[in-house]
Amino acid sequence: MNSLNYAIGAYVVGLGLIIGYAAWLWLASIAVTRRENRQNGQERR
Amino acid sequence: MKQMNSIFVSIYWLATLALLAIGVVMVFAYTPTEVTMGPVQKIFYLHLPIAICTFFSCLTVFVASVGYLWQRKAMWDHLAHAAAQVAVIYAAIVLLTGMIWGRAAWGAWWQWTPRLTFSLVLWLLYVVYLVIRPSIESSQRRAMICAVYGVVAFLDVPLVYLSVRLMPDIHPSSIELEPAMKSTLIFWFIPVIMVTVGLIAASFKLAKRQAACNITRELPLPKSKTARPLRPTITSGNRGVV
Amino acid sequence: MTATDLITADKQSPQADALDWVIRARGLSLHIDDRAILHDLTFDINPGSYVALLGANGAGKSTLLHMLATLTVPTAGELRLFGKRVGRGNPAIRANIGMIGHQPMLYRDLTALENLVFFGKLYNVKNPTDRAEELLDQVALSHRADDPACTFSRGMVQRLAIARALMHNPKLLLADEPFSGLDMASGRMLENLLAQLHAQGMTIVLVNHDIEQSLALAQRAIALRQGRIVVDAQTCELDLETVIQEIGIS
Amino acid sequence: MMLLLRQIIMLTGKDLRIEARSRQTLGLVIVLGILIIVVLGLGLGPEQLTNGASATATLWVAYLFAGVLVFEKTMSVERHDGALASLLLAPIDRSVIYVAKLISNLILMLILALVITPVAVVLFGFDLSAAPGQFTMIMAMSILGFAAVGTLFAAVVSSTRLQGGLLAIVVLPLALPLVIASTQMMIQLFRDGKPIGGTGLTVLLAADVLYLVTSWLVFELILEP
Repeated sequence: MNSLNYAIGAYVVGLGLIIGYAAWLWLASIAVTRRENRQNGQERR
Repeated sequence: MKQMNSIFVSIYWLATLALLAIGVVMVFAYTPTEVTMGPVQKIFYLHLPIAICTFFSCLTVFVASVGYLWQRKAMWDHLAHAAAQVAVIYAAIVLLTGMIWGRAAWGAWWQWTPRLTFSLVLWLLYVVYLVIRPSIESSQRRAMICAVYGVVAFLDVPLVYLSVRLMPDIHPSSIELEPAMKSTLIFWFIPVIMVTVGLIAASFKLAKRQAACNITRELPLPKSKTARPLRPTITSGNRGVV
Repeated sequence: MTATDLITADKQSPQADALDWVIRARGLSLHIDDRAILHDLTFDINPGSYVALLGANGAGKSTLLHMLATLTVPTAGELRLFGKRVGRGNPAIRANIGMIGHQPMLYRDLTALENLVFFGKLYNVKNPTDRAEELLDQVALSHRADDPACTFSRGMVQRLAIARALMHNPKLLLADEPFSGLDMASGRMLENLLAQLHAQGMTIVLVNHDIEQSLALAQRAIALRQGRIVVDAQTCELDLETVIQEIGIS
Repeated sequence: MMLLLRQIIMLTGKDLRIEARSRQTLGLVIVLGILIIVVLGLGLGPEQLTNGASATATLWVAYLFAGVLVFEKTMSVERHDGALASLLLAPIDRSVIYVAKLISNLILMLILALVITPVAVVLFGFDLSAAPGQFTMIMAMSILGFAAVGTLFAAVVSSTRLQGGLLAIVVLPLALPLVIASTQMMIQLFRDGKPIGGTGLTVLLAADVLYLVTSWLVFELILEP
């Protein structure tokens, strides 16, 4: 039966990488938004 | 407009997640277990679509690199960078799932079989693309080098595929798919393609915004008429040297 | 410094005299990564004039000079040299341009003579060795003809660079910060050499950060600030103060 | 056509004269090649070495790393005093510069191969006697493809002040198909004794043609002073 665990493991690895990358992108976009607000804020002051 | 856009994006990702979930349920509940290989064959429904989409992202890197070489616009470089990131992630998935399959089916994590070697070399090719980027400071130079690399690396892929087939293929395994399996496989293509396009688009937008932030926009120089610039001290040595 | 004629008079092809300009720039601009380096530059440089490009660091003067040397392609606008439009791949135009810079732009492992003969052959100059010997004599380097360029002092290398730039009898000489790193004596000598070339009808475009020296040497000054022309006048009408102020050296 | 040939000969002559005069590249590269072979040979141990396949692998590693050094050195000669700018100013075609530089690199790689291959054969008893002709042909075709890509990227990378390992990182993965194809063919040739199949040769040929054509086209675009 352990080959079923391997199959499950493969899906966990595959989808995990995709979701991990998406999360990383999301975090990076938050950081960029903060930089943008600061830069825009700077010029307006 | 911004508001509309973000709604669309969240709907898009929710739909993709839903489809992925359905796909997983189909694989483990609906599709019959393959008779000769056993449950490990279920990896195939994820492995094949991701492999196809890896090729699609490598193609995007190639097209974007050619675009940059032709038009020298930073936008192409951002697209190439985004697609390369997705290509590396997907190649890693193909490689890892392939190794897991090999482990389950033939007991060893790694064998120099054509398929495994191909995904390893493909992954290496595009990891190098990402690795060399930070070590080049000027953004224009970096875009240029990456564009040339992006072109040659993609043209390398068929060569790798051909040369890898020279290797002895110990386990030629081509399994017959029952109709239920076929439908699951086809179903799986939809979410995987949506994820690919979504990730490339998101990464592309992010790269563009990051580049926009990086452009050093000092505050505009004071108009020379109004603000008196510092008088340079004109000594005999440096005659009015700036 | 023998005042012999560095460029033989008969080489001036009649076609150049017919036109009243050597360089005609219309709306030249250059964008790198969506940042404008040069903005819509329009100017004419007529034969035999001595023009100085001034500006603070990063104002784009060196970039403009590289563009005049057809080494950089402008993203917009049109550049015409010697009556011909500059496009991709234009050997005919480049054959009339000589360039010197803060780097000698020659091979340090080759000897002075080998360098000159090599570049002469590239421009398919007839009997390059004689031409090289003649030029080495004029820049007072003939006693060092067979020594590798790496054994030369900074001033001697600069003189060799001028000889290399003149091997193919160019009509236009572009100089990119040639005085940087030169001591007083070699600087003075280079000034005289350039003045002599100008006297013999050579069109010179000099990029120099030493404003007073440029005003003293050149006939006409074009000052750039953040990629725009802010001053374009004869040097006699300009004084150091206004130029420094215009360039906006903060 | 004759003019192009003359210009290529002139430029290659200049490269070789500089190399002969300064003698920095060749000595360095040969010693590096020998060092790599000695280290790998010792590591592999005597019993491994007799068959030609591991000979190819060892030689390949030596050629790859020594080759990268050759490409880096011959291009840095151009960059050193800004000589490349005067080359670009000269009324010659940019592809002429590429072909001339490629030929100089190939000549240096040939000298390198002529020195370190016999060293490897003597030191470790590689018996290439089974098929020396095919061995040289395969290695020649692989080195040609490798040099084509190496020369292109040496020009691209050399324009950044930072060279270091960048060229090796960029060129080695691209040369992988050549390495895989040639080592597999050597295994067939030496261990299994079978004559080399068609696919192997097509891969090498396709790689050479592809690399030469792409480098030719792209070189025009990327060369900046």
